[in-house]
Amino acid sequence: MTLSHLATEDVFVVERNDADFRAGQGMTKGLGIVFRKFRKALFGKPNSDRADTEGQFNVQYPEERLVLPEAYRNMPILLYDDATGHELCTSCFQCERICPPQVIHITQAKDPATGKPVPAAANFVLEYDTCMSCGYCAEVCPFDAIKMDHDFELSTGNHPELDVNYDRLLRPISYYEAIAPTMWSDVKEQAMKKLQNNIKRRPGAIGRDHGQKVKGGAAVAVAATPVAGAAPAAAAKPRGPVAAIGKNMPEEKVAKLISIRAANAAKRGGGDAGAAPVAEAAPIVETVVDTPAASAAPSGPVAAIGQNMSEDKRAKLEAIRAAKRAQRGE
Amino acid sequence: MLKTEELQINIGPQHPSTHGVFRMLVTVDGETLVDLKPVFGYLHRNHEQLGEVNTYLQNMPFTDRLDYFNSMVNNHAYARAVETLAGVEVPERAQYIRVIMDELSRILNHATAMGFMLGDMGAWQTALLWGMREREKILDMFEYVSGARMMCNYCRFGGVVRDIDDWFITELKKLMQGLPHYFDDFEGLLLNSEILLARARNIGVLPKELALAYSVTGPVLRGSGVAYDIRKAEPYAVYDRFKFKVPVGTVGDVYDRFLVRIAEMRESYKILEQAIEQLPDATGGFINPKVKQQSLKAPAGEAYARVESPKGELGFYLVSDGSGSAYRYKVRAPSFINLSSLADMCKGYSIADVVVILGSIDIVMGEVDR
Amino acid sequence: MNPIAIGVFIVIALLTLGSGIMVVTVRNIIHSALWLIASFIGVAALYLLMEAEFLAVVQILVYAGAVSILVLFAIMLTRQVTGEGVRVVFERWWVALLIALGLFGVIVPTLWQHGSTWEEASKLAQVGPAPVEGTAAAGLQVATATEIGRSFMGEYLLPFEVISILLLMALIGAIVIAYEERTRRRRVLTLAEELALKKRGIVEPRDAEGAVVALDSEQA
Amino acid sequence: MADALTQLGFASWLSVLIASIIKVTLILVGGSVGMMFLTWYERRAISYMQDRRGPNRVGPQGLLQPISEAIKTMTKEDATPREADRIVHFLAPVVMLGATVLSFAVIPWGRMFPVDLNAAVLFVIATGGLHSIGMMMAGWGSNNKFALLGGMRGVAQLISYEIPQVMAIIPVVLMTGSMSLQKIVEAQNDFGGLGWFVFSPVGLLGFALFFTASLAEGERTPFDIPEADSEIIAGYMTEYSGMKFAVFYLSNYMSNLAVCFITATLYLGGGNGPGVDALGGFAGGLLSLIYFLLKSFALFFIMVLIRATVPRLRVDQLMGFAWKFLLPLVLVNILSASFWVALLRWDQQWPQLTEWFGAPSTADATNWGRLAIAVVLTLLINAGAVALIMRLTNRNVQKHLYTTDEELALGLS
Repeated sequence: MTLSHLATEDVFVVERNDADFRAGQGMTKGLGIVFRKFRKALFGKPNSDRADTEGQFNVQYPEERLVLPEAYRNMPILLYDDATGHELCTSCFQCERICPPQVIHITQAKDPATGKPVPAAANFVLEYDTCMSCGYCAEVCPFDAIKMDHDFELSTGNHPELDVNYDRLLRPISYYEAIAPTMWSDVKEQAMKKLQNNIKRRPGAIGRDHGQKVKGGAAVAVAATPVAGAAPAAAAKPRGPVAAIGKNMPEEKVAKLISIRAANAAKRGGGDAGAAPVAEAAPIVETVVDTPAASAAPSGPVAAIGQNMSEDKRAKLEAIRAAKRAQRGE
Repeated sequence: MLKTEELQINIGPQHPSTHGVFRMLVTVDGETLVDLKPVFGYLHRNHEQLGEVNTYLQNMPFTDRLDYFNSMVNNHAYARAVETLAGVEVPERAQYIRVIMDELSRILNHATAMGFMLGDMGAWQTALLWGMREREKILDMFEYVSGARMMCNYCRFGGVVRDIDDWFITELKKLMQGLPHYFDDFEGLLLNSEILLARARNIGVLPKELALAYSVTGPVLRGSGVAYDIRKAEPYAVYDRFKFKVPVGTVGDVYDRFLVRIAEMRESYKILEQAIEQLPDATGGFINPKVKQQSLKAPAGEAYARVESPKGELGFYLVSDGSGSAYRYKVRAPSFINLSSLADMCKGYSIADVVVILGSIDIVMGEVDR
Repeated sequence: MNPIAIGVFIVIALLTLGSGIMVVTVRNIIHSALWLIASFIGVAALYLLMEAEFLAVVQILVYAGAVSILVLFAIMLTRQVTGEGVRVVFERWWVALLIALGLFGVIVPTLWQHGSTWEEASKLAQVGPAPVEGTAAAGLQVATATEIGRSFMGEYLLPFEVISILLLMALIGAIVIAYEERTRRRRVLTLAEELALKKRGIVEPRDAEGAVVALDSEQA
Repeated sequence: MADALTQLGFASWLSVLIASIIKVTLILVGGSVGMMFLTWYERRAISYMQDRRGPNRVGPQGLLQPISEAIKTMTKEDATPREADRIVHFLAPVVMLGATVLSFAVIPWGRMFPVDLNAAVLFVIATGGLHSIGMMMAGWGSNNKFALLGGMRGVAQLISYEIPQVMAIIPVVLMTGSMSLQKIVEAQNDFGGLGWFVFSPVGLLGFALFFTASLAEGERTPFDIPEADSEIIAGYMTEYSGMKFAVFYLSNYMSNLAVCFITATLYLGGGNGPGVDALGGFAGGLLSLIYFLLKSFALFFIMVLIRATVPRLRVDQLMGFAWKFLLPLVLVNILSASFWVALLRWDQQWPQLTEWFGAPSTADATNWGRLAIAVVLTLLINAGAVALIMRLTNRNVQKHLYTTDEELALGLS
């Protein structure tokens, strides 16, 4: 039976020409072609022209290097303005939320005088070993603070060093402009405009950028120098599915975070005994747990909510969700 | 006189020619193979569970890791599934770009797949390295346009990440000048070589009825004589605007699959030529602006979208419950289903043929184990 | 005879004798086969020492090359070769000793009587008509390839042909045995063949665990 | 060499001893350096065929690469399986290497003959035969099921290809009338150093068959059983690592070198070439050495070219090829060689022949009539045989290789 949706003229049978008599011509033809390639490669110039199929094609890596295209993405880096020394990152947590392997950990800076949060990052830890360079953080960042680097020679012997913290992530804008000129020129003026009004909202000597670095002076040493002295005082890195906790976070914040995580694990342990089928998934969503402390996202289909969101914002989100469900008439 | 009893041999997970981590428990009587039990799962990465935890957009880079030779095709299939689920329409230019990327990916996949099979046969990788050279050229262009060579993460819901500019088009035209020479060299090298004929003809025969029974798809099915190609049977993404043919085998042995793949490369070349001519200009936009990628919410319901990947019918089945991530996410991987026919295809042949037959099915373990 | 030749001769003779003894005394059969090969090569070295090059080369080619492989194949394919359970010393070893001494007693006197010196010994080894004086073969020429070839085609043609026919029969016998064995083995039909047979309505007789029972022509 | 030393005052037997020791060291050094050069040469040649660059980092243009590899394999851990038969496991590579080095005793380097046995050609084949013993020992000694199977298959392959190889040499011996390599090289020296056997139809077919059979002896593609995937692991070399594996590798490449040298000597007139006699003396010897090396490395290039292009034969096809394709052709070649000798050499044995065509050619006056007749006749015989056998083997290759007669009757394949 011929099962074929296709009109006959669309199909052609590959000819096997079993019958014809081959007295070694097939092999000699093959040998001839390989010899021609050999001659062209031996005497021909090494070539990388895309239209050509002869001559040597490989590049002697350490000496000669291929030019990386602008859009090339390896590991993310953060940008700071050469002139004012201010970082573009305002710790808005967008990148932390979108990151598929959840490798970004940001802590918001606080105004030392008033204690209120300020649009700047106190610490920004990125686990280079788990990051898969998908480029989502760069796409999603509203302030063009995080961009994808072109440096792929990152192999290192000591593993903790791959939890890259704020100082080693920062690069001057001139560095990024050099490696991706057109991409930066597209977003340049709106990034600079946002930076200006962010600086206005950063009162006085706030955040880590003032004073730490001479303005526009020595850029952060690019070489991955291990962070001197700040041994990971906090609890050993819980390696399981829970994202690692940054080394430089103040102790009590780490303790609070661990307690929340423990609660989640207990909650989740009980919660997903029976994976509810679609029909009655809705009721689980209904009984959203009220207290923010145990606000672990129920293991059901609701997206994971960032741990660091302020309480009122979380309540507002629940309200919107409830309204949506009511409107949908479950 | 000479009593031969059956021998259990493990063509083990780390054997040089098992295309990734895959084990075959082979029972052999003398030289002929009596029974073969495939064992896989070594590369299982919990892909479908991840699909349920991640939001739709977060899941896109993970689809690159399914069939890591054709990440463009995987992205395209996943994007189509979410687009049908969420009812997003894709601008013309983006569909053309996606078709160009799929056909380029088909050429590089067949070039390397045939190279690996010939390497298993003992041809010392000459064909493979010529195939790799063409693949490198194509990967450079993927890198230019998507940012990475193999893990492209190029499609978004309603279009693509970045538009292709005229540097890409000129390079594509240059590549198109070189490809016919490569096809001729490849065919001249081995197509009629007596030893290849001796090793490939009438080996691993999969008759038409059995191919349908096993629901194999792609070059394996077409090699057995069934003319079924999704680009023709259910045209998606502007494929109905191109004139191209579907190659079909007669006997369904290793040699037929080899011929079908080479013919398919030439057909993809024709599609690329037509796609470059008909490419709409940039005003059409390369992505549908109205779609909020991060927080895309799909209405409750289910959708199944399928694409003719170089290995067969690659399908994504999504069930949504209205939230930001899928409730059930299932991948119909062509390699997994084609592999199920391996055991019966190899019965009666010798051990040396098993490796060649496996090469002719062209599997990638990332897709099989998910 | 210069001192080197005598010295070398002694060494090689000892080696050959030693490996000969090892062949019969070592427990593992494979080891004894390997010692056998060593003794063959020792004999070849002796031939070379006597400048009978063709004979030495044929010895290596025929004995060390082919017969030893035959012996090794035979040992490996037929019985469990672990060596234990092999009786090393046969009870009636003294009978063998007697026969050996008798042989020795016959060979040594004849050699001693006829050819005490090296020249006469080499004459004994002369094959075919005595070399014509003055030709290259006049000197101390032990049979070279050309004389052996000429005598094969000339004086000893009949035995030469008879032996070749004998070998041919052995060859054909081996092939017949092998062919018989091959057809009797159970034939594993490939999938496509099974399907084709089914299509033609020829139901394959299958035994319990699904293996193809040999078609009638192979019923042993 | 020896007499030069006796003038120096050494005792005659001592000088012979020293001379032979020097000769042996020269051959061994030449052989192993040749082997190292071959590995580098093969990797560079294959890489150019595949549009890439071979080893070019270690030393100038990568020439020290084989040395670095030798050191690497030597430093690798040399493990012997616990249950293995220790002595046999250890001796296998020794026997393999010994057999290969033995054959170098006879091979000429250009015009310099180490030892001139009058049965030299047979000696080379005999040492080739010893390979199979080493292989059998390796297979048996490793106490590993696959190594034993691989060893047996390798030996079966060697034996079934030894017969066509030996028989391919018979025409050369017939044409020169002697088995000594020196006489064979001299016989190819007429026509100003270009009278090589390969230019005669008998020699051409003999060259092709001998070269193919020696591909199998040296385990080169398309007959490389050890690396074949049907061996699942590495055939008889499975349980070897470190130094012992390096010795196997060394003996493998040295036997390829020896095969190239022998083919060059037998068929391409090793060391003969235009201008060698004109120079004479030391310079002539040097030129002949250069010609000889050029010829053998051209032959090795063909081996590499085949290795880069042609896939591997399955074990049963390989055996079929030897018995059904090579053997009949070799027998036909011997027939045409006898015609060649009869037509060119006979005068008293067949008086009318000299009447019709005149006396057989002597050193200075070559009788072109006889030569032409001989060439035409042998060409007809050989070409006809080749075409016939190719048509026969081609027909049964198309048939499904596994069908027996009754399947054919059922019209299955």
